[in-house]
Amino acid sequence: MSDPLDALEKSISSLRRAIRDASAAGDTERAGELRAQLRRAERAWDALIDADEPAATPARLEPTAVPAAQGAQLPAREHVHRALMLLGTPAAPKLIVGVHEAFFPGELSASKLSSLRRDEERSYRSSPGARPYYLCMALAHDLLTPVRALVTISTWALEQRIIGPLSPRVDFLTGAVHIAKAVHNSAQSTADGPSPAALRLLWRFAVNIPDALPRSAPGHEGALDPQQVIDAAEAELEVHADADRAVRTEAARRARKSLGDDQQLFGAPLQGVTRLRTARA
Amino acid sequence: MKTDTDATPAAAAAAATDAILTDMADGSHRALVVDSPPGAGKSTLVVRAAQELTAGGERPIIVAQTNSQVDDLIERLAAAHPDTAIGRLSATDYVATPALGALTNTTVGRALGDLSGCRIIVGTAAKWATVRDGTFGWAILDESYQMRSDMLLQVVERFDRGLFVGDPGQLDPFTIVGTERWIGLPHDPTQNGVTVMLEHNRGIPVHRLPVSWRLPTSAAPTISQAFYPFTGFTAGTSEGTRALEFNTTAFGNTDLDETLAMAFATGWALHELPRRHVPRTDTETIQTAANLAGRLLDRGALATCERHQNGRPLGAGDIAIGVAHRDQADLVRAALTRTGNPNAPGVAVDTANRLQGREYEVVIVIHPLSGRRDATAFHLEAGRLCVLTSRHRQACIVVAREGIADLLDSHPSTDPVHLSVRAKFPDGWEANHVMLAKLALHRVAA
Amino acid sequence: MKAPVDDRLDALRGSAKRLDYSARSLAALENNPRCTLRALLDASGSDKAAIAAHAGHPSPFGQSAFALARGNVFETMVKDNGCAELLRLLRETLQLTLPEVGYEDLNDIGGDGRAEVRHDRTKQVLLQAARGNGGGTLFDHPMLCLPVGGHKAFLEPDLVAFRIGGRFHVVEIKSFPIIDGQADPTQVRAATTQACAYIIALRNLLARVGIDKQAVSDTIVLVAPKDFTNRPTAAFVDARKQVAALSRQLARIERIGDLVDLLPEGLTFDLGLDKDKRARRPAEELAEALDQVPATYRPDCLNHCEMAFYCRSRARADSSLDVLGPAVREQFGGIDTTTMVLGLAQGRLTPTQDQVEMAAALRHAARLRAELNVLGGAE
Amino acid sequence: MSMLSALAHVQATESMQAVPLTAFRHRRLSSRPLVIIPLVMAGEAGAPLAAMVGSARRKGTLLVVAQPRNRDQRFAFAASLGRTVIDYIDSFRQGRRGGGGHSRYPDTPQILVPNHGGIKALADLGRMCRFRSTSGPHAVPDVVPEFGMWLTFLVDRAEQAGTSMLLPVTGILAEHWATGQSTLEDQNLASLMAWIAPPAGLSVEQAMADAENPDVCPPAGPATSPEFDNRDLAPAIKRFDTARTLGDLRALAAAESDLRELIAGQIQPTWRMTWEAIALLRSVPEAPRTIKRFERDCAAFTSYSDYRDSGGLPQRKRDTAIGAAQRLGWLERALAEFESDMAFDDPFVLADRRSAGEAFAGTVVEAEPSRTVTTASNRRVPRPRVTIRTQDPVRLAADTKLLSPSMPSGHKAVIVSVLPDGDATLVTVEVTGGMGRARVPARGSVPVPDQRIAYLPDPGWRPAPQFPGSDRTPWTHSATAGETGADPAAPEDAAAEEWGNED
Repeated sequence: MSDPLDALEKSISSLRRAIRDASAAGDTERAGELRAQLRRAERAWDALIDADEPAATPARLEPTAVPAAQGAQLPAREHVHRALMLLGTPAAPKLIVGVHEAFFPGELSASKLSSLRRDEERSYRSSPGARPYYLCMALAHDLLTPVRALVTISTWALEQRIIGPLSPRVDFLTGAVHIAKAVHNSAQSTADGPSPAALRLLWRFAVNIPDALPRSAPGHEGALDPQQVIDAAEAELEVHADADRAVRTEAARRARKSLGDDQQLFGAPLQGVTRLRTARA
Repeated sequence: MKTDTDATPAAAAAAATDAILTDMADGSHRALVVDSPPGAGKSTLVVRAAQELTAGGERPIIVAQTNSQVDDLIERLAAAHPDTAIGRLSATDYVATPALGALTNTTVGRALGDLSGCRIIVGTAAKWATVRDGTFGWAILDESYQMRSDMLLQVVERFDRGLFVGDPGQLDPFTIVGTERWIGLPHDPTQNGVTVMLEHNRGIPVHRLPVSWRLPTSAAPTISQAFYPFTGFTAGTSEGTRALEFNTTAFGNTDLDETLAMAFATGWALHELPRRHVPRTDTETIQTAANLAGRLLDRGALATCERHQNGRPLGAGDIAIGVAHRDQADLVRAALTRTGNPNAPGVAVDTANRLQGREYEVVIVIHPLSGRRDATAFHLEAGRLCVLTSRHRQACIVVAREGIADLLDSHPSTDPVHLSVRAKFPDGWEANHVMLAKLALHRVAA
Repeated sequence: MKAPVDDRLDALRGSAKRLDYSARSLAALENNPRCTLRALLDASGSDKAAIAAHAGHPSPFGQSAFALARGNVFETMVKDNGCAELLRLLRETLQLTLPEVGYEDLNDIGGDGRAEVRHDRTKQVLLQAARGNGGGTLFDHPMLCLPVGGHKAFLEPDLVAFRIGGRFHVVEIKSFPIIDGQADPTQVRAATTQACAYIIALRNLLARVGIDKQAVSDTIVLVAPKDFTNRPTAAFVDARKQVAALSRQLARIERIGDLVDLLPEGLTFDLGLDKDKRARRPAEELAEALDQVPATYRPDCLNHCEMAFYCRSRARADSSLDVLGPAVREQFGGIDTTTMVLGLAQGRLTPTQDQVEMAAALRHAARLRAELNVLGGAE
Repeated sequence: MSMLSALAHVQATESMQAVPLTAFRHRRLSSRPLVIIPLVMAGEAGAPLAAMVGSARRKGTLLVVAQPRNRDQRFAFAASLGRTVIDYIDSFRQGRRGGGGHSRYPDTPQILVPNHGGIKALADLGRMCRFRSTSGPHAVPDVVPEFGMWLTFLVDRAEQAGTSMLLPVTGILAEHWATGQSTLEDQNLASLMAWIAPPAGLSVEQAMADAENPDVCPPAGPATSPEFDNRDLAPAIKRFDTARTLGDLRALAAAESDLRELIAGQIQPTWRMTWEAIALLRSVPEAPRTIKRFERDCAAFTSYSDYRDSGGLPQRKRDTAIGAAQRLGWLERALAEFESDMAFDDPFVLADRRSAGEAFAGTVVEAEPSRTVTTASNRRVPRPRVTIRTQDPVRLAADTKLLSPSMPSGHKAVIVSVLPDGDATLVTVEVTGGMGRARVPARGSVPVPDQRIAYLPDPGWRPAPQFPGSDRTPWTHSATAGETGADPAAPEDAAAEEWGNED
């Protein structure tokens, strides 16, 4: 019964049968209810048939007009770049969007980001170095293959773009420090202070860092102290930093030796685990 | 607890008692818990502890769960301390048993005021719950694992410190109300009082009586393994101390005789009826259990033990038949009258709930899972089987229809799983398997 | 001479692709373990849903897209930003120390998502951790493998956490809420049983290199939304009983041969799929084949088993008391059908010796009900 | 279950129609119940999707949450449902009777939901609403916490046996009728109705099949069918979200009305069927003692109503030690009394108990009407003895206290002996109460030979358990470390609320 058309056809026939029974019994209320269901099922069936035709008409419900931009009309890659520069660490699209919404004007959606990444690689390969920076990949410390879903900037040092076992946590804490600083700055520099979205973002970081929240205050964004978040994050960073740096440095050295320029940006090709085993041995 | 590994049972038990009394005298603990496996001398301990407290100038109260438990305790106390005035706090409709009525140092009172001269006051938890004032230094709570937490809450204001004594392997208290509202709370009112008290008080010493004086050597290891997997115990008597002999030779050589012979020789027997799904009131099963008792009385038996080294003839009062449901008990009683043995109606018949804390020479059990199609949580409950198979001093005979192994196989334990609640052990499923494996070695096909 | 068990199981399945056991289907073993039909269909890797549908009783086990989406979104959220939320929870529940943050992503290995590849890598990193030479603490979607009935079943826990100096803990991330410390017991049970499959598989993996099963805790960590928020919270679930129960059920699968031996020669549940994956075998013929295998229907099956609607219709056709459920069934001891119950109750059938007693009770009950209906107690 | 009820299910199977299990309806049906059909979104923690609510079949109001994941929309929904329910409840807070501390409202609200899942959905909604703050950053309308507290009160009360302020219709139906299907299937309103009153022109078989076909009978909730979710609901919600993001008001209105229509199609059949079930239940006579339990409902309603008026705090998340023990006591008592009431009122239920040996009925074969005894206080009182011959398998022991539905109220007796007599049983009882104050029993107060009489055990009066005061939890039930006893009135950690729309 995996075929939705089959399922619909079955629904339609059982509804027809039920309508016939209800009408025969003179139960108009019930028959009316069932007729509405039938109409809906038939519409769904029509839609499916249309969709199956090779020259499908464009779905009517797609937005017809692009919404008017409410902020700066920068290209998306600029938005991403700005957000990443603020964070200072490789980041997943969701976090990039979060940072963007917290600190910058303009629209940026996560779905746009994934197409962006493909474009960047294509653009680099067609004319390397034509742009001042490229959005590129983070690399796994052992295989030097691209890491799922993390975006970085080509101008960063390779060490910054390598992901070892401790790096996700280190990057999270580093990001927290940078966000806290940005919140602190906007508190100092702007009249309205940090945006609610910025406070919320910082709060989401702070709740997951030991001692980053004021001890007594109930969990509330307003009660946040950016300096406390910075201190707490740095205290934990202290614990991981050396070990993480060692792994990253070693991997970066290896990458520089064995990978071409493009591979250093977009990752080594996959060669299965055999290679991995030797790399880990 | 420090006990020498090679100490005699008596020495181990004495050491355990000493440790308990020392902790009690020390006074630094608000409560003490004594876990007592079947027949480990719980009542003896209660009597002893009451004596120690009285000697130390205390006026302890004793909280038991049923009227018969109260009567038993008073008889023992009165016998052990003929010079101590003992009070029995009772409901208005309580009628003293003849044995109790004959005691000279015992007063029966409806209110605390009636018992002002008594050094030890004993009553049921339900009666204590009606007492509104007065606080005593110490309470001894007997069978406290059978006391629900909400009952403890009603009596706890009557004492400063408590000695909680009970058997953790027996049936848990229950409620007819099916609600999950309190699951996971440390003060779940449907839990037993000991568990709740321990949840709220850290560092309470939990002692364990290490020796069962009731169970024979044939039974102690199995019961210990099945129902007390983490805290074992040993039999107090040694091999050969207990024995059963027939007064007559088998004149029929029926399967009943075969089963009795197995039980007499090994301490266990599984009398297995043909496989069939039956209602729990199945006449064949019930009559068989009654007939086994009748046959035993017909043939007459001599029981030898540490108390009667030259043997003592078994009477109807030495035998009990244990069942899971009350209607089964009624039917077994009726079946006993049909056995033809005039003494058979004197055999005690009761459900597991009511057999808790009682002791017999020979116990005949109708297996809770016998003839069933499915194994519900009720029928799988470890405590139920534990009570039924740990009442005997000499032998235990289990009557069941074939097929329990398959039943267990197809009904893995299906208890609901809750967050942050420790799984209850022993698991009824597992315990049933251990018992069944043991019984399989003593099987007599009927 | 009979064919080997595996060949016979393959013949039962016929031309369809073998469906391997998953954590879900393994967890389902604890429901109605005695059902022969279910055991055979599972062991042969048959597609129960397709078979039931073709036999005219499609199973209604669709899953709502909302539930799926919610599950995925929640798991992602818990693992976002270097498992920030998860680390907080594990630091609270497992007392993970500050340095224990090492993260191994086992969702794919350098972009390669094949089960075997991921399993190899999983084995490698988990064994390193167990032996104390790896820095890993959080293992994201490790790929475990458990041989079940001679076939590999790949199992993928949401996360395995390793506490240094301690033990492996299976972490299950579920999107049903924990409200005031309580969650729906049915859902908790299902999650627990699945986690048990992971525990067993993990122990199996370690056992092969001689590491004791104690290295894997039988307490699982359940991570779920707290109350009505999106914030995750964690709770322990004591899975000791379920681990024991599932181990026993797995041992049973090894005895499938006994069941296979009882089947008629040439029996198959083949759907006769054509190249468009449409079933061509006549439905009656399939139903006939199914009818030859005993099934143990219980109303509860409707919640679990794809075959349940088929089995219920079979039970109804047989006038079986199973249709009414165990509570009703229990009252009638060894009697199997409604026809027999009524026959005895009305005195139309003569009881066999086994049934005498039941017949008397039934007649008493029938007399009472008749008395009441005469009184006209209810219109 | 007794054999008698089991037999009823077999009879239903054989005759292919539901058969009565009781003579009466043991639940009060209000003349003006409020029906609520709650729907929730799959996979989401208590996310309401819609509700149909109203106190008459023709007056149903449909409330829809277009995007259930949106926090503001959820609480807007809770507020509008809350207003309807609170208005309904308020309409019963009048005409108070009696004086002083004992005055009470003469009637109570009654909310009916289709099934047990409906109660769970209301419980979740109540829990979600009652702690909400009406000020601060995540403020909700005043009615929301008020609604939450009332819902919680009703849900808590529904846990108590025999109460009628919140009931699932399937539950009332299954109490009265036995079907030829299992308890599990009986929880499906359409399946249950298929046995009791199949739609006109349909056989029970066809109605049963339809009941399980979500196309013909959409599920009665609270969850909607996965097919509906995937095929209809998900795209409709998506259209709504798109229109909202784009700020296209026309598209938004269209999407919203489409969603309403869609959900109406799912909820309407259940609404209709629920009212049909209610009409059917009205035709069953109400058991006499229902009124006694209803009066307790009135008292509980009045007292909670006063508590609300005095600005009482919301119910705690979990019971305290003393609260839990108290509640357990109430629940156990209510259940014992309800079971006894039903057996007393209803010959069917009595017969159930009789077949299990827990009650008996028979004919008086011997009477000693003038027997007297001297009490401890030296008074002569009548203690007539009567022997009853019964075919029932009596399993009551001597000294059991008895009540009789066949004697004038106040009649009390106690079993003296139970003796077998061939295939029957002779039960001798001593009449202990209900004979009046005179030396000679009042006329008709002692059973006479050849009279048919039934007896059942008296649940008896039990003193209400007395627990320590709620501020004095004893050491056995409270941690010495000092509990984190959160103030039940404290609004929930507001910042922990991150609802967020999905991308």
